[in-house]
Amino acid sequence: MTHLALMTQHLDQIFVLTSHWLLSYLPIALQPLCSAILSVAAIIIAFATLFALTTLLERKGLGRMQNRYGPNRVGPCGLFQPLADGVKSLTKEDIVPIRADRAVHFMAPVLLVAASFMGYAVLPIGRNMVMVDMNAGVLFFFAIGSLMELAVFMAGWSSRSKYSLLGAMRAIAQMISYEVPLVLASVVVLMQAGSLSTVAIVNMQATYSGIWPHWFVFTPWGFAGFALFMIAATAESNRSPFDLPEGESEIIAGYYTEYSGFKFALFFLGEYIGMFATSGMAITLFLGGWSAPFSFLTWIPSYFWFFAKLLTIISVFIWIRGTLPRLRMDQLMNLAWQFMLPMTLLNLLTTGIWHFMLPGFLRWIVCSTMVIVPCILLGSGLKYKKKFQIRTYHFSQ
Amino acid sequence: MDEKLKTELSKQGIFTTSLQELYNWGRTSSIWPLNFGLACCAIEMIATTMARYDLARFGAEVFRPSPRQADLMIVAGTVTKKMAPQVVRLYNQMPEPKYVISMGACAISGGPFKQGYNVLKGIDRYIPVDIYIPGCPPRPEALIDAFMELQKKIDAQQLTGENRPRHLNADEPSEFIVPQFGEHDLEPTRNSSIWEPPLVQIAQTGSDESGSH
Amino acid sequence: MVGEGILKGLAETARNFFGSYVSKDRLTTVQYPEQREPQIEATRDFPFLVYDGADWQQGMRCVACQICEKECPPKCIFIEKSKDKKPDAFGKMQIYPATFNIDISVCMSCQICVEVCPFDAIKMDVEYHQSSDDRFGALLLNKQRLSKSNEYYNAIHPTEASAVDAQRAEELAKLEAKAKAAAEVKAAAEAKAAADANPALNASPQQPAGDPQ
Amino acid sequence: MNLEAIKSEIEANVPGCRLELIANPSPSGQHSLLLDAEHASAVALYLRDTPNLRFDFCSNITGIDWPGKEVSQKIKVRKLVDGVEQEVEETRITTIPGSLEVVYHLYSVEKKHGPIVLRMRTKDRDAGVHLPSFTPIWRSAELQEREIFDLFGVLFDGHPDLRRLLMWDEFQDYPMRRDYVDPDDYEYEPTAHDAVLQRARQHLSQANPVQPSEGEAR
Amino acid sequence: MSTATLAAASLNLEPANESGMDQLLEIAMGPQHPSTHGVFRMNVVLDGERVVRLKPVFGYLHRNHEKIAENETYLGSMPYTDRLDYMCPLTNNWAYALAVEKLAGIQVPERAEYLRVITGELTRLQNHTCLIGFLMQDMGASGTPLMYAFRQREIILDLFEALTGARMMCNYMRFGGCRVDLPAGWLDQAKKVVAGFPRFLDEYESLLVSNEILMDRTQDVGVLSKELAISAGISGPMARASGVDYDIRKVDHYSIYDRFAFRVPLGSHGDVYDRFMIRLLEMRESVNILQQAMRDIPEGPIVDPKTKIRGFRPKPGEAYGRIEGPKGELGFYLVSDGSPNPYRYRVRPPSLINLTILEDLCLGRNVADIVVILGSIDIVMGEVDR
Repeated sequence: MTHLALMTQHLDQIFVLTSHWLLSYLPIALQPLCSAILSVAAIIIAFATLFALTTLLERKGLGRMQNRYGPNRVGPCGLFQPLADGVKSLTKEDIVPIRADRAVHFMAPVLLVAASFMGYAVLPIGRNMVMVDMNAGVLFFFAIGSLMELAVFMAGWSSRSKYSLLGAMRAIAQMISYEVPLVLASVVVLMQAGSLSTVAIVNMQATYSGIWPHWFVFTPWGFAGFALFMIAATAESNRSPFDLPEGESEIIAGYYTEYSGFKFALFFLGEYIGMFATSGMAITLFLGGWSAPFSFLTWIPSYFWFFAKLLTIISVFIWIRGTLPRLRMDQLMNLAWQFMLPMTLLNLLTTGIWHFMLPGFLRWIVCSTMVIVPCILLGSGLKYKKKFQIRTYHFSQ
Repeated sequence: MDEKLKTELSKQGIFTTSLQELYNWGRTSSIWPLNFGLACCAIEMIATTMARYDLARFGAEVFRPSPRQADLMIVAGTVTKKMAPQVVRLYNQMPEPKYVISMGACAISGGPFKQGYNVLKGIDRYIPVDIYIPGCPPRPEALIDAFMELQKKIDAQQLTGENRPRHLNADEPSEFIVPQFGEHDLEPTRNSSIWEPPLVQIAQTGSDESGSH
Repeated sequence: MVGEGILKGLAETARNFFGSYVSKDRLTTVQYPEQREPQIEATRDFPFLVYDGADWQQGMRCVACQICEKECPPKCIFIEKSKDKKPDAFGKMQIYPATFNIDISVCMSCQICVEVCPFDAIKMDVEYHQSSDDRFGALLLNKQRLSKSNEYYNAIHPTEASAVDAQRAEELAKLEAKAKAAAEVKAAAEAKAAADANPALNASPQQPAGDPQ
Repeated sequence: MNLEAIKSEIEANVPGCRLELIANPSPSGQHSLLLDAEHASAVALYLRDTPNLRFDFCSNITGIDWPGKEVSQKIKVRKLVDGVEQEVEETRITTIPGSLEVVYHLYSVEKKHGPIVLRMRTKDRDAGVHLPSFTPIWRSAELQEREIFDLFGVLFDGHPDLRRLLMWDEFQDYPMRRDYVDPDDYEYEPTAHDAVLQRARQHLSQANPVQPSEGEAR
Repeated sequence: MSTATLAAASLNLEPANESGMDQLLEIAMGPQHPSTHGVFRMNVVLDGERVVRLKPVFGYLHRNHEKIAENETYLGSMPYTDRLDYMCPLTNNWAYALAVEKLAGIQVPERAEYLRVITGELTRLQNHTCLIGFLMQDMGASGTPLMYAFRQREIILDLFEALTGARMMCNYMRFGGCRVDLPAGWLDQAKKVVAGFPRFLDEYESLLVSNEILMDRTQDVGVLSKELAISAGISGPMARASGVDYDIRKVDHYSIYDRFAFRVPLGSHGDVYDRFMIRLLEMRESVNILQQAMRDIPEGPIVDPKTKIRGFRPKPGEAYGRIEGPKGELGFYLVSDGSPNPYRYRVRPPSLINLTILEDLCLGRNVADIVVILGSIDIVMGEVDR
């Protein structure tokens, strides 16, 4: 048994051990630097591959939802499709509009990708697998995340195209508006965990009562927080139904209308990487990070659980994208300020009450009511205010 | 590396590829069309991307609305004279390498509407066309067929030498004249550097038997 | 409740997603080059010329009456009459088309040529693999490329073709009976005129080379 | 709906208007009323607003070009020929002036009847191509009148935005007129015949004034 | 890269006013735009994202149908009518045939009338499903509703192909009847398709109708009043969504529509949601009509034997014939001078006339609303520009 336990532990820590083993050959002075480079390389490779797989998964998944196959000709089952897209994008001509601000036009995609990758520095991908265990990790994450807005606006502004500018304006408005509920929704976790360190947050959730884990999502405030966080994250990563900045049917391709070739691919990459990062943060904050969903499943390596959860969230994103139409700008704003913000604030209160009430059934009832009732009231209030309804129709004689 | 050695190696489990092959493979496997429909053929073009025919299998369902991100322009439908400048302009805005499929009778020659005063008698008067699909409208299968034809064509391209494709030849233009609206017609009525019809062979004599009945 | 409709929609797409793995109705893709939809009999694409028998030049039904040329709405048919005559399927001496061109880059597959043809000579094909990169060479179909055998016609449009064949056979039988009667009358007349010892001309119609049935 | 009755009703109620009933010989039996341009708007308003008519739906507006033509008539005239009165056939050529005609098809959504067909004619086809616009009366006339202006060159007085609808603004001609000459853009016609052949040949003679040598057959 | 100059020219980069005093932004949507349903252009002046002026520009698909038809025989124009409103060729055929029949006084045999009703209503089903799909596409629904619509459309197109030989350009109707009779087994197949259609509609509705985002996007957007609708000549489902009780099938009693029991749904708000719902409801009524027609179809000739195919010359005169097309009142106005080709041939395009009020509907709304309103009007450029 101990042998088995050791093996699973080794399997769990295989990347950490490999890294240590590799580093042990280096002089001590170089070790921190090389360790950083190694981790950066590992993260870039892992998530770039995930990006490639996700685009394929998205195209195939959407295809299945739409009663067709999706890409299946390039390589076995279309597996090399993203690779071909990459090769093609790399070899495409790169056009910079003549009146564009060349420097900014070039900087924008680079900044977007760089910013979206930087968030991974504080994401614990597995047990002991975090690049920097910052004690203000969550704060760092959101600070870096807001760099993406800058990149998007740079792209839209520098292109000197009206559609780009419209897209950039939409993006700025949307991303800043949703930053607020995004952060507020995560504050509940910080309140409960009492730490800004992502590692500490995950460690706190990676314990079990019986077979059940202590994930924050399994509390009323945690569930509400998770739902609110995910809605805000969808908007933050410009995914359908909040994909207004690149709303294809309205403003062509939004802020990257004028981008071609590899720069366009970088935008694509940046968007997806950003989406993974926010989803990863959601996992860290609410879904117990790398911890297994049941205590008897802990023998499966921790990074597996992280990626499994990530893929599940991505699938939901794809599912939603395949189903829902897009919101309008003012509706998006209304949702942010009239629904999301009050709900997140209320959730803060709920968390506080949860914290100070004794554990037990009563606490559950009180907190659930505090979350569900305002949600319904607010929702139907909004519905009532807008007067939208399912109508009945009459017929002429 | 010659073909023989290559097949020999692949039998041994070693796959080799040249830069040219990789380049061509990337281009053929990822052709993103411009989201651009003109008329009736556009509906069949949409039908081709839909569930029954599913152009996505070839990795080509990514219809980009912006010409900057597109590789292939499917001229699907009648190009009117009022539209022709815009079509040429869109083509000019696309980054190289770019391809054009002229879908349907109207785009090839004006088709049934060729007698009209506002109808351009073939888009190849202004931009170079890679594949022509006759039909009015061509069936979705015909479009897939043409698409595969285009893939074959790309695959056969050499990166160097006399026969290298247009976009690798610095002497060849990648932009073409955008016609201007004139008082009676477009100006110029064609781009003579790319469109040179075979000499019109109209029977000068004895034409009455064909000309009057 | 807010979100109810959204959830309903999500359930619908999920049903289709999972349905695509089990039900044929929810995965309607026909993977074109390998799989084909069943050929629908009435399908039409471009016109072709029917010939009887084995030799396309001998058996061509077209008699260059130029009705289709005149009625073709986009004027994509071009016919030149021959100077000499050849016997048709019924044995009548007829002129034939010296040139018969159809420009399928213009043709709109409207089938009006088929409807107006009194000789059942022009029919609609089902072949749509016509895409090509040669605008001037490949899309102008000449007489030889247009000619397809009656067997081919029977294979693609069985119901219609057998009706046409039956009608033609009937006509032929009528003609034969008529010719026979005429021959009998003639023979009688000949016998009567035998005394005149004039060399009678053989006026009985020549039998066609490739006759249906 | 009897058109005669409507005509007399309008004449009674719109003072000064001159209406003419144009019979339609075809089996459709859709006869029409020819309005004079001065009173057309008043008549239209009457048709729209009178409670028993209520033609509130202007469905279709068409322009028709009637170029001026010379009609030769053979008339038998009694005349003195060489001192003897004889019946002589004489060809008399009368010139019918051309005009542009606009035809309106009106229906009533409220009463569910119709159509009533109105027509108006311009004085000629050059300078006097003015007609009153019905856009203030029926909004549906807006785009259709623009189209007729574009393709026929009828100027509608009182139209809020009379620009070309289909052709580009720089375009000079009125292509739906019968005497419009198509631009010469037939360089390649593999299957030319009839009118197309004429045009192709014309183009060829313009493009290469030198007759091409006897080329091989197509 | 000098392509960029061209890009700049096409996108019209200059702000509306260089002085910067007013903040209006002028953008040209189209002629190449993902959601203009073809080559339609709107010159939009925006204040932020609010529309302050919108001028549609037409003519990018003006292919001179009317001029060509005036040089074509009467029959020769029939295949061109397919290409007018290329989403519903059979109703175009029908309207044209009806106009010529009025002009020449031709009677249509009963079976042919049934065939016309069946094919016409199938066309309506096909058009409305696709329209809703396109509308959702404009709303940004990643193609899923459109895919479902086209899945169903393909099934109907299979029927068209089996009957007429072509998927889209059917060229099926003839003056005084139809071209070919039903092939063996067609009716059973069609019955099956029609019987399965309500199930598809149920699915479609559960995907869309109660979706909050859709309701939010469409309700009270692009409201068209009843009075304006009548005055502007709006017809078809769009007018009925505004509460105009006018269905030519009921009003003109053309063909054999009197024999079928069907209802005409009417909207009360006149907004985009009503237009969308009216079409859904109309499809259910069409299914009703189809079921009745396929039950009752008699045997008999399919074309009036007196009508010639070649050398058809109606007597001088004129006629205006109209039908209730899927998009609205589709009319053909023909003037004959006794020659084999019409002297004047005019199409009354519902798509074009329904666009008259586009600016009125869009003023003060968002950019995102423009595409939704345009989508709900249901235009096909082939018909708008002809």
